[in-house]
Amino acid sequence: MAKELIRLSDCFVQFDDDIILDHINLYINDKEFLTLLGPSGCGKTTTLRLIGGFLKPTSGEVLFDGAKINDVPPHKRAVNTVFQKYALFPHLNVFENIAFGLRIPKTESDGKKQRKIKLSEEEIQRRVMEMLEVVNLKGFEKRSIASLSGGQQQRVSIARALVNQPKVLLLDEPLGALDLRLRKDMQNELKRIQQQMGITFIYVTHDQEEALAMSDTVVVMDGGKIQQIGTPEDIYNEPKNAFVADFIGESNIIDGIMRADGVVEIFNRKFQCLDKGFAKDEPVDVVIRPEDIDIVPESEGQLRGTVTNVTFKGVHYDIIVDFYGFKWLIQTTDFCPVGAVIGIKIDPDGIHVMKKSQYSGMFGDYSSYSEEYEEISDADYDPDAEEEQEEGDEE
Amino acid sequence: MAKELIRLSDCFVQFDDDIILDHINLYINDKEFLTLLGPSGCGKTTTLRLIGGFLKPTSGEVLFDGAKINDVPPHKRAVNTVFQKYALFPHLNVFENIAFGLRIPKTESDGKKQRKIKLSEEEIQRRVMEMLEVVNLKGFEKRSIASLSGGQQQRVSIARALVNQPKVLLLDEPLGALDLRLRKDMQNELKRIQQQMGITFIYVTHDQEEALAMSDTVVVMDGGKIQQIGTPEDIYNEPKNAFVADFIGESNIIDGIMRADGVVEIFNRKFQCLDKGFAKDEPVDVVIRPEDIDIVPESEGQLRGTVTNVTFKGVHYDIIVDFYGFKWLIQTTDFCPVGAVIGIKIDPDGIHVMKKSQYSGMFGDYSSYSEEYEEISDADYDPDAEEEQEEGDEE
Amino acid sequence: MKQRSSILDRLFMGLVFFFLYAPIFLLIIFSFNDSKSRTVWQGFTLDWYVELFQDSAIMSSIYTTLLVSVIATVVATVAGTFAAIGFYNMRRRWRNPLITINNIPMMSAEIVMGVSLCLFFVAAFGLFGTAAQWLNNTLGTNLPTRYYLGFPTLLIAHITFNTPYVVLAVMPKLQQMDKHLVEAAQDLGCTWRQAFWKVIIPEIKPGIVNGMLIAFTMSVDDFVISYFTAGSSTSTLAMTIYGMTKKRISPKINAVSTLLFVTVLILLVIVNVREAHQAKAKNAARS
Amino acid sequence: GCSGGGNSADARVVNVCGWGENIEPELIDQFEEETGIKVNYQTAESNEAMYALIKNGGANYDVIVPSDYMISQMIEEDMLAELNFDNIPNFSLVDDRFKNLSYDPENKYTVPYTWGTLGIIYNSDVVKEDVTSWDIMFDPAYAGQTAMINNPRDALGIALMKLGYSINTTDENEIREAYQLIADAKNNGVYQGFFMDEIYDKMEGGETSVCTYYAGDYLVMYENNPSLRWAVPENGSNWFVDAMCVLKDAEHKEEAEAWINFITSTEASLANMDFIWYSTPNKEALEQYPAYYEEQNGEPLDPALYEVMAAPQEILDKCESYLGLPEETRTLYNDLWNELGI
Amino acid sequence: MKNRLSLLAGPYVVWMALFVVAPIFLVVIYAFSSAGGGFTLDNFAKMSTYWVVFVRSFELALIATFICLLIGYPLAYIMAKEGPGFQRIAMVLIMLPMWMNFLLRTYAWMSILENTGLLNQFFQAVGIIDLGNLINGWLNNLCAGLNDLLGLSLNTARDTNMEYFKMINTSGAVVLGMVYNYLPFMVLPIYSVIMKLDHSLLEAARDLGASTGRVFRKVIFPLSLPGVLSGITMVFVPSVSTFAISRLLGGGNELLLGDLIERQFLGSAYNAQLGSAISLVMMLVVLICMYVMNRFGEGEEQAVML
Ligand SMILES: Nc1ncnc2c1ncn2[C@@H]1O[C@H](COP(=O)(O)OP(=O)(O)OP(=O)(O)O)[C@@H](O)[C@H]1O
Ligand SMILES: Nc1ncnc2c1ncn2[C@@H]1O[C@H](COP(=O)(O)OP(=O)(O)OP(=O)(O)O)[C@@H](O)[C@H]1O
Ligand SMILES: NCCCCNCCCN
Ligand SMILES: [Mg+2]
Ligand SMILES: [Mg+2]
Repeated sequence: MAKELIRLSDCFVQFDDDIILDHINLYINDKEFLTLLGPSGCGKTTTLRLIGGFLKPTSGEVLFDGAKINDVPPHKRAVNTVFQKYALFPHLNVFENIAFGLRIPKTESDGKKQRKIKLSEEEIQRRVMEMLEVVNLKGFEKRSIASLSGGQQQRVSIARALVNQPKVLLLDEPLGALDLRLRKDMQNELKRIQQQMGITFIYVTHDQEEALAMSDTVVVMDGGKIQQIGTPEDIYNEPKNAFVADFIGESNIIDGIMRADGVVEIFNRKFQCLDKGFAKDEPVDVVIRPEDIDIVPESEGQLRGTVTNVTFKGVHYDIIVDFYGFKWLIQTTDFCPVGAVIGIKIDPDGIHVMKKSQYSGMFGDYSSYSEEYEEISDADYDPDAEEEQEEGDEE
Repeated sequence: MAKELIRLSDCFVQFDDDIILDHINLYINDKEFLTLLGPSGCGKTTTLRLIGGFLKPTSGEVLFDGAKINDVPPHKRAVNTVFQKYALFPHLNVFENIAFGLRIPKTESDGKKQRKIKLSEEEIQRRVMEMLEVVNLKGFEKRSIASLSGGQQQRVSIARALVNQPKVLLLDEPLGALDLRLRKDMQNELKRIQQQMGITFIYVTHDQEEALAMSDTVVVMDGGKIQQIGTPEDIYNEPKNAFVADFIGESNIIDGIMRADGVVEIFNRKFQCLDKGFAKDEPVDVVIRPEDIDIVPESEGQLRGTVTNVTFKGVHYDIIVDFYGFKWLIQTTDFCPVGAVIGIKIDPDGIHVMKKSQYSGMFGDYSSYSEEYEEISDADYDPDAEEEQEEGDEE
Repeated sequence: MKQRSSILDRLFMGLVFFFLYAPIFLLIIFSFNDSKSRTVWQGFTLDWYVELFQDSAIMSSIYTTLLVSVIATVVATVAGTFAAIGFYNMRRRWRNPLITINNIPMMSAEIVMGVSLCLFFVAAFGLFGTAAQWLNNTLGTNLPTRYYLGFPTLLIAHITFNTPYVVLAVMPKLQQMDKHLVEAAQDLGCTWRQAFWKVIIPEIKPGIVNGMLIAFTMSVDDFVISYFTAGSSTSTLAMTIYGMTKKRISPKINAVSTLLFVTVLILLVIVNVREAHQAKAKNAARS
Repeated sequence: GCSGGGNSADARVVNVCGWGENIEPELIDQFEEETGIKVNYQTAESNEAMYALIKNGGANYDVIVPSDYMISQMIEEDMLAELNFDNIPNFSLVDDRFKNLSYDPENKYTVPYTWGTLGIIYNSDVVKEDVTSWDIMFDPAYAGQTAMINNPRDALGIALMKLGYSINTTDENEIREAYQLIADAKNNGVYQGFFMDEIYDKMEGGETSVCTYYAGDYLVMYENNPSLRWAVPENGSNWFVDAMCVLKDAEHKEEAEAWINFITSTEASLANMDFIWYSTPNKEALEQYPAYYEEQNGEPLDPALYEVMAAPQEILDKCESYLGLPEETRTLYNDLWNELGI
Repeated sequence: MKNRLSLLAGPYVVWMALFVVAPIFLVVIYAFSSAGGGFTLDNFAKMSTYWVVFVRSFELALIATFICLLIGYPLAYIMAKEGPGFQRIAMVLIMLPMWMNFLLRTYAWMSILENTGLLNQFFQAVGIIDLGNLINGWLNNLCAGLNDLLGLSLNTARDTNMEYFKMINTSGAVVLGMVYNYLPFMVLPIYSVIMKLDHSLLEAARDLGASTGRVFRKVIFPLSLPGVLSGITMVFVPSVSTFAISRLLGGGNELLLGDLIERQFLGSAYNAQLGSAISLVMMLVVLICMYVMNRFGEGEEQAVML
């Protein structure tokens, strides 16, 4: 796993006047499952196209096994792609779609001679049938593409890429068109195939659950820039900035002040945390995951609030609690009625303190544009007023 | 809420020789948020089309406010639709799309006279701008449809329907094309709009989380038949059959035998449960939710198994545990390494016993076609062999 | 198709366009030739243009050509658009044979079409004549008993061979159209008639415009079918030219072509400039 | 109903079908002015084409101007109307030579329009020899330079004359022999093509050097290319008359007769003759023409040209006119003509 | 609703019945009638005589169609690669020549191709004719030498005194006329199909290792087949049946089917029955050709134009 296979070095892409990729640096190890995650239009597909060879960076280098491949055309790269909208050949049947790459004679330079290698018809037959089995489409080989469902087309598209035994498979939102259930099935399937065949996967998605569930490494992108690179656990548990925190999971992002190492002040209350190394009294973003908040009886809580909304989500309830005009999302398996006054407790490892960034203040609610969001950003938080009110309550 | 608004009475729909809807009976109350939930092709859209008036039932009646409306054309029904793929008019800009319905003169028969009512341009302007605000698209009115992102198109589509102040809004997988984050935002938004405007929503989705989160009533369909109608909690906690149980959440569905009221036998072990009224020794389906299973030290467990797979899912881990050759899915926030031998405990209220149905044996795994699924259905469970093994273990 | 074309590609394209346009430029140049010769340049003159406007035969055939082309194009566009929508909404069982029949005028040679229409008109006129005779005799009416090929038959023929092209241009646009748009319109309160005008027509407009353009071109260009259906007292420009090609073509005809060509060119430039403007405006609005 | 273009009852019209370059256009205007009758003037390519057009029902001509042999065929097929000569007083001006000819022995149907001879036209720049016989039309020496006339009667007629047979023969063998003569020449590449009126341009431009065409037309070409020469072969040629007739079901018979009368007048005949160079059957006009020419053009008419136009009797005596052929011979002509193209 | 909209086709269906089906039916009746009006098969019996004309027409039309494809496909392909500015006018640019009546355009070719025409004038001026004479002379000498040496009988009588190249009144000129006049009908449908190709398919093919040539052969070309097929139809059909082109550029030396038919109806050998029979046979042969071709290309109802 440790061997570096692909490197994007300071890659910069510009169309007309728009900067699409802004000095991307990224390396991908052999046999790694790496996911590019980010909102629509952030440059994920563009990054893939750089690696696939469909696009040359305006500046910067694309390296493969240490060699610069900026100018190597797509058909000479040991990389195959599963396209965002499948891009299956409508004039070929399932078998011929998968066999497409195999039927192309490969030039192999052994020693000084260049030889054209053509696979025998039996070999092609064998490998296609094998792939059909891998993607669970045995018996579909004669079917026309138009007669397949979305999920089946998806699998043909994957088989068509895999059958060439590429070193790297690029997958551009391969599951985007599938329904939830099929998507989950295919996630397991892809993961299994990747491990079984030992191929490097570079996977694009805007679905954070998918990214977390499948990847060895997640690259979070926004606005053409890499926001964070790390393991799923890293990314989820230690988001680098408010954008990552918010994009990766539903988060409560609150303004805080670092009073000392391990002590952050929110709403004038001091909370224990594990973060260190901030300047004293530095204003910070505090990220608290909805599931890290425990609901306790009013009297035992570190903070006290009112339940304003409860939504049943199957596994858990989404509860929105109002603290002094700020709405927090709490996820719990216990039911609380609307209007109940509750206390909350947050363990030190549930509090993530991060430096203020360009994203500060942009997120922090489960809804990025709902009226409630408006409400929150409008509410002018006045600590003194809060304090008065709290004191009043304590009386 | 209690007033009945729409009723489908014994509706039967057949295309050529295919039965698409099989004697559907369903009533929808005023101001209700009702969701049709089911896998692709189960007849959800067809049901909506019956209500919208785009389709007449082969037999059966569609009633609105108690009056039969089988033959009322779509443009005369107080119902508007948000189409599965938006169906926005590409030749009109955002404003004109939303204004489309308002610009159509309505004939109003007051007394004996028929009058054509045309809204004034100011009125149209006012109402469209109002709607644009509701769906958060102020400033987009001059934009062409093609230049909008999926989520924005979605919102235009909703605004276009809502601006006509319909009594009932039909929404056909309105969020299907959106990314997860936007989908969640829009869910809240839609719910808010529904409550704010007091409109009956009939909502189609194949996303069970969405159905549970948003609805007053969920209708689970499969194969043109209604499988269960109920509140989200009912459906989730008391699924009527294995299909519903599996479709509504990831479930472990296991064969069991009812030994007595409140006692079910699984893998030759007796478990406490809350279900009653089955015949003694009746074979039943036992549904256990992955999140209802607690992992305990090996020695304390009711059953003992080996961890074969762990996936990080953000909020929780998906852990697959092998019990005597059967794989169960367990969702927990605690990490267990692969290979660990663990015990499990299930509370009586986590065990759902249900009658065997046509679906028995069809589900019961997180994957409906993966190899692991194959494995499970292939594994020929032999209770005696198990017993021997267990006894051996106990020695 | 975003790959840029190479110089070789451009060269090839240039050559083919030269091939297409060279004869036309030749015609234009020789419309200013101070002699009847088609091959020897003998100085510049505008005489042919002057003579052109004095030649009543040519002027009237231009008039006939434009008249028949415009009417046939309008009728064919309307009929073809309606027909395409009708076909599109038909069951496959009906649609397929009808589309096959629609293709007959294109699949069968012009001359066969001209001939068959000619035979048909003459036969029909025979029937009309007999019927009129009978009516005149029994009812004392004074209906004409002889009918001849002429402008009406020419028009019918043009409509007949134009409409299939419109159908063919409109059909794909219908197939590309989101089927739910009509339902959406109805859902928003449109009767199907309103939905038709407010949604279907604007949606397939590019196809209609294309079909119209082709129809008009075909009408202006047609000679063979007109030749068989116009009769002896009506003459399109093509027929007049054919009459002349059998003797010598007067440079007056070159002058006609030049005027036509320049008109189209100007129209083209205007449309193009306008579209480019619109595209620019659109882009500006987007960013 | 579908009535023909523009012939509503009130407007007086006459539909005339003539030959290409075979009328002085001003005469049309003059007639329209004088009578208020609108003239629709169309042209046909050949007798056969005109016949087909009428047969097809695709034409609604009133006046047509077929040649002798075609007239007899049309009379035989009852396609022509008997004229009311009361409406055509100018018929009296027609030279008696051109009355009661074989195609219309009682002169009930026709008024002659022009007459002339068939002859060889050649370019003296290319053809240095003196042309005196039909042989040149089959001479490989001028391969690729020679054009054959594109209608069966004239083409086979040329071959028959070259072979020394009668142009009115009904002997199948003779006709086949004539056909073979043309076919062989064609296969040997003697002909660059088969042309009717296209030949004007080709001869004038030097594209073609040898062809057979009509006397009046030669003069038109000569006007544009003085290198051209005319020859009526010594062993004889065809002498033709084109005559105006009215179709049986003509809608405007009276207008038609007015037109015929007008055209036959001496003034019209003179003007027409000066324009188309075909000689007129109007005795007075024919005699007056040289003077008229001098008056119009300010120079005397070359008597040689006048002879081409109005061939003197000794030449006409050597010539034969086409007679109507029996049905089966006509069929043979058509079949052979089709075959020639193959 | 669906059925109601289908009624819109009603008027046109009636129109087609009257002016497409009925006339064709009449042709069929004529084809089986004698001049007198009775039923006969004679007209078809004569067909064997005209076999040569059929073969010649189909041959020339095939050649013309093939050349159109050879020129039209690359042209359409290159045009499709051009920028959007060009694409806006591409269609009109191709159609514009058709606004000059096709007789005129053909006539212009006459001026170009004649023995004394512009091309020969040009050749003369540049000395190409002399060069041709020179080469012919060499060839004659060479052949004569070879004949002497090896006892062959090669042609030694090449014209060394040419004053012009013979271009007009040949089959070549007729084919040129067909190509010139019908090329737009080949380009338009191919162009519109290529324009609609999904670009991601081309990327997919390259991604799977296909070189530019292979992408074209395996993806672009097969996918543009519907356009090619309608292009072939739209060039082949009028080529087979043209009569004006063969007359103007071919000199009427070798009849084509169109000439033959025209002769029977409006030409020098009036015989409407025979003309109908020839038309009918021609139409059937063409339809069979097109049907076979469409089967072969699986084009089905894919007739495309724009
Ligand atoms: N050819 C192009 N010309 C101009 N802009 C482009 C081009 N291709 C992409 N872009 C722009 O680049 C940005 C990044 O596009 P990209 O396709 O990489 O996004 P993405 O992350 O894949 O989004 P999605 O999730 O919607 O697929 C977008 O704003 C897009 O509009
Ligand atoms: N016009 C039709 N003719 C024949 N079958 C049809 C027609 N419309 C729908 N069906 C069939 O009816 C069944 C139900 O279709 P419906 O569109 O209601 O499914 P759905 O539940 O909305 O599925 P999805 O989630 O994919 O939208 C499908 O099997 C479909 O193929
Ligand atoms: N310019 C054409 C004149 C036609 C004269 N008709 C001659 C007919 C001879 N058969
Ligand atoms: Mg993308
Ligand atoms: Mg649906």
